[in-house]
Amino acid sequence: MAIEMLYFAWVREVVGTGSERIDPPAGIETLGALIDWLADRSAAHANAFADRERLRAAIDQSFASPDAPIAGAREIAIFPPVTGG
Amino acid sequence: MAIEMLYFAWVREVVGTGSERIDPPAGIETLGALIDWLADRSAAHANAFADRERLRAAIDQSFASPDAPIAGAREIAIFPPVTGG
Amino acid sequence: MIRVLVAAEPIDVAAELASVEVDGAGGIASFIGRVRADDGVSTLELEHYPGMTEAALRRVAEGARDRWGLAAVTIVHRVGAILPGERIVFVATAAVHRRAALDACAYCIDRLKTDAPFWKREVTPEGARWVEARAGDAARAADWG
Amino acid sequence: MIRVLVAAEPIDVAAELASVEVDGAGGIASFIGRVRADDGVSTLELEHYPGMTEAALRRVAEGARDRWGLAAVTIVHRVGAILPGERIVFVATAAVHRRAALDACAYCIDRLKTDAPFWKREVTPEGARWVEARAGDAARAADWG
Repeated sequence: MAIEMLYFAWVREVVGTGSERIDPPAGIETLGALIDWLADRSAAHANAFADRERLRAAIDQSFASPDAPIAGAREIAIFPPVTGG
Repeated sequence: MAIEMLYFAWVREVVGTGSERIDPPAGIETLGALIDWLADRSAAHANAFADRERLRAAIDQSFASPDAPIAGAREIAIFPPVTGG
Repeated sequence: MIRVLVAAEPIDVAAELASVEVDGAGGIASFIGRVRADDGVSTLELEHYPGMTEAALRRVAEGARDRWGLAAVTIVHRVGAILPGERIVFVATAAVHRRAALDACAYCIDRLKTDAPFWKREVTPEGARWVEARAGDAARAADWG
Repeated sequence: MIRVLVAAEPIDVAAELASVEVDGAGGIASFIGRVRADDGVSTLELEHYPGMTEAALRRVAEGARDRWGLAAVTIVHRVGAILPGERIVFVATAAVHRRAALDACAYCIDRLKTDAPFWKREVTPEGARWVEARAGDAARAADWG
């Protein structure tokens, strides 16, 4: 199950890329578990995801919480709390 | 003591003039008494001032109630409730 | 910075908005009241009390500036004959933050409806009539204390 | 009538205001958020999430239209590099009566601050920093229920 990951703002800067294609193993079922799995991929990912309180996420362009299931997701974005307006 | 009377909107139309100079006798001490005195001047005045609930007034360009004293007033306006904005 | 204008000419909202976009203004709220084009009114005539009108509008603007610490307030009100689709009144308030600008804008339009001596007369195909004051307007103005 | 625009170009408020001045609109409220010129920020950079942003703004506009029975809603948000004094966001709401327009305008700006995926980065003489979200914004958005 390939997922397009998107990163925005300082999360993008710390991860070092704005997007990447991933294929998590079957045991990864929630957004929170996916972030744990991503944090193990590189020091940059680990740094970006170190403080979960500072992260927000969207699954297929809808805001989602850490316990949200990722089954069927095509696009998942991780970013800081929004600051528009 | 000469006073410049001003009339606006339908009060002006019913009185038949937008302004007139008056010199009320000394016994006329409040706005309410002045309107009573004016109502005796002509049928047009009586018509315009028939329903006091529909009238508002200003003494020297500040809103005033019927019991307001008119001593020293130079300009008194009588008009319907305002409808701007 | 306070600007109050009573004018027979159409209201230029772009110019009026630009005039409140001063340095410290992060948030600008504005309100336009206009003659609706779906109301059967062919002309709206606005009469006012010259001198008292301008003073009343200035008091409303100064009251808003002092209460919300505004960077700028502009109130423009038309008088004379106004056509459907045209603007009757324009209020703009500028503040450091949005909430002050939004609240102050609502305050200004509520207060000027009861505090400023204007009178509306609607001309329709059936004739002309003076607009009656609405009790709700006095209540809204009183809500601001 | 709903209009949502995310654009790198400056916001033309006169044109945007004209677009909500539809027949039934007696009251039009608007809000402009801008980069203050007194803040030491030389450039404000706005990043966003293309696709999700437009959908989020549209949901905010539709929510306001349905709740207040609006005649028109326009939301325009800039992205990219924005200079001091320039406008970041513009909201306009048109309704038959003023209260609906004013309340809906406040709703739109409060909600878009929490619901739309934008991120601000301030460039100052001392360097650049990502703007932190304010807890008050979430509270204000939640107040609307």
